[in-house]
Amino acid sequence: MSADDFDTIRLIEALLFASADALPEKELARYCPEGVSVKDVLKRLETDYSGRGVNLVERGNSWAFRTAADLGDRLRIEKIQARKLSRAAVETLAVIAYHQPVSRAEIETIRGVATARGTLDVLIEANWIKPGRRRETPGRPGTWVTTEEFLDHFGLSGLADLPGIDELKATGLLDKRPAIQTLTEPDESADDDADTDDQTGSLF
Amino acid sequence: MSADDFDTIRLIEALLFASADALPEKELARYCPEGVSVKDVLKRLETDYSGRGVNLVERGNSWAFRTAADLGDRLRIEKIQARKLSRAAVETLAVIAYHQPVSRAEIETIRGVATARGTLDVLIEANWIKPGRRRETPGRPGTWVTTEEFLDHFGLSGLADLPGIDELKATGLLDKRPAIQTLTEPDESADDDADTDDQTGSLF
Amino acid sequence: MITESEIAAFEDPAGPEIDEDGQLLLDLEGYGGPIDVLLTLAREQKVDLTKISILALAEQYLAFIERARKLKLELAADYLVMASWLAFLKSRLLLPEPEDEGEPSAAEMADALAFQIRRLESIRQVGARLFAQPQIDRDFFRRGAPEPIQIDRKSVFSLGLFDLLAAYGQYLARQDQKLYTIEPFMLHSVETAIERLSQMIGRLPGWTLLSQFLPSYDPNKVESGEQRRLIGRSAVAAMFGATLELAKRGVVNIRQDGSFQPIYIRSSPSNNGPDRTGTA
Repeated sequence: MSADDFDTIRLIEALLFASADALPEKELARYCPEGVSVKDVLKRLETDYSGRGVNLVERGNSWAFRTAADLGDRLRIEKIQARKLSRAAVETLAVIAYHQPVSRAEIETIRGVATARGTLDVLIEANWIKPGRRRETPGRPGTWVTTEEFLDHFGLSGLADLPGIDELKATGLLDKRPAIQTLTEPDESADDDADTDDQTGSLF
Repeated sequence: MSADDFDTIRLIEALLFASADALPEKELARYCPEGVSVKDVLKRLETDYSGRGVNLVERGNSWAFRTAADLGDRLRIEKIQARKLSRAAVETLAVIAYHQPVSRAEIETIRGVATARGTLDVLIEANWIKPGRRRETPGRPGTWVTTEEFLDHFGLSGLADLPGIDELKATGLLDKRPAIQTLTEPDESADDDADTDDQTGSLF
Repeated sequence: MITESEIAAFEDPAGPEIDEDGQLLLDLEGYGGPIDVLLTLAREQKVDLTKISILALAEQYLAFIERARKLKLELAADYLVMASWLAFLKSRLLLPEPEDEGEPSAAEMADALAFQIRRLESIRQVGARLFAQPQIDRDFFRRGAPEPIQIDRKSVFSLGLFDLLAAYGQYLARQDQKLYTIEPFMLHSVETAIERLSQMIGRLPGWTLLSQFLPSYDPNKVESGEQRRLIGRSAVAAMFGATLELAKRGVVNIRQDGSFQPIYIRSSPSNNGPDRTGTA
């Protein structure tokens, strides 16, 4: 480790420490001189802080310092009382998080019920979901995806870190097509974007 | 250093990190179990962080983490004033986003109100809009379009990702009208536009 | 794995409940649609969700709907659609399968429904697990005293996507309201009828049918049949009003030979009032 490298490490450490929000990796890369990889710097910081009271954590493609989760109960800091979400909102958020990108019609197929007005509103306002890419299928339906704030809120380093997602994948439950299609046709979309039929409204 | 000691160090490290203000030594002492001296804990933390991008500093018997002073210039400290946009500016931006490319005269027709001086300036300053092509119509009016930074700021991968009118309705964002509207009353929501009623030509 | 208490903590206290007789409480408000009802019923079968008996489930669901009907509870269309679909599925499951390869068999349809139920269950579970995760500002914390450092952010304007969309939504809503203006309607007034009648009456000798005085219809002005009818009626009403007014002033006499008979008017021979007025 050269003095130059350590200088960059200090700078990035300070930047991350100063900010309350996670900082995108590509933003941080701009502070790295020629020949210094931002990934190496972040790995090094991650190691330095592992096991300490404050950790460097990944949030999607962004990074932030956060207090270690195991200390939560003992920190007598003003805690923000989370707003209680309706069952429908929790369920809709789970569908978006685990099945993303997902259209509103698909959310309704999976939940078996029309999305009540205001359910998505609450999630947008909490900054947990945002519009994703439109599907290149007839009607070009819009999709919903989760945000980086969502990952940060639940302490997830990425979507692969969602609790239970591997089990869902393994049991084929991440298929977002109407149920009857899942029996007869292979799921070509895998867990990525799909060309599902958006004219649902039928039960399956 | 016992495991107990290190546990206290972690706890105090997390507290100092998460606290909005510098913490008095005697308050920190309350987190130290019997036999662990707060002074030792703070000394240890001070040493751990010395030379790093973040330092533990004492300010009159209170302690806080601060980014290293020598990095100050490179962190380019500036007071960031989070400016709020006027209602007119937000609406103008929305109109440009949804109707682009759109000329100033068209914006005024769409919003039904003259664009105040400075409204577009603010949006240009924010780097959210830029001049588009001129129209090949008499007067060759200039048009406005949104920028890459606009997409970046709102986390959109393209303009096509903006939710359509039906989707806005579905999320409830369009449902801001009062339940009952008296027919004869003037439109109160249009408090800032005056000359929009010219399409109701009388028959007699 | 997820614990029962986590599920219980996640579930709204107002959610579906089972009473002592093992029957689903008919609190429809508590359910998130028919699949939710089926899921609750399936949980009651107390078996692995991969081994649900769809036939038993269909019967329980139909019984549930029947009870709701007896109690005259209002059922949303979704519930009734599911009921008729399940009744259909039940009859097909009980009958020998017809040899038609064109559409899904009853067994396949049952499997699809079981999949749908399991998928919703899986979402319920991961939803609970998600909210059992440590959460920011509660279990772990960000820097409490962020230092004001400019990280080459291009904009310092605080505006979220939500605000932008809401602004456009408000603008659209305002546009909607503007469409609700009511256009003035072309109707005849008594004043214009008096004027018209006064001008015409002197030029006509003897008794003349009231309807002769009605203004002629201008085909250039009016579009719909409904409008035409309204204008016609307003013309008759205005002309009748004008006649009464002019009779009162002693300008005209009115004659009607019986109820619902044609009304005649003439210029009054004298200004001493009408010599004969009919019933109006």
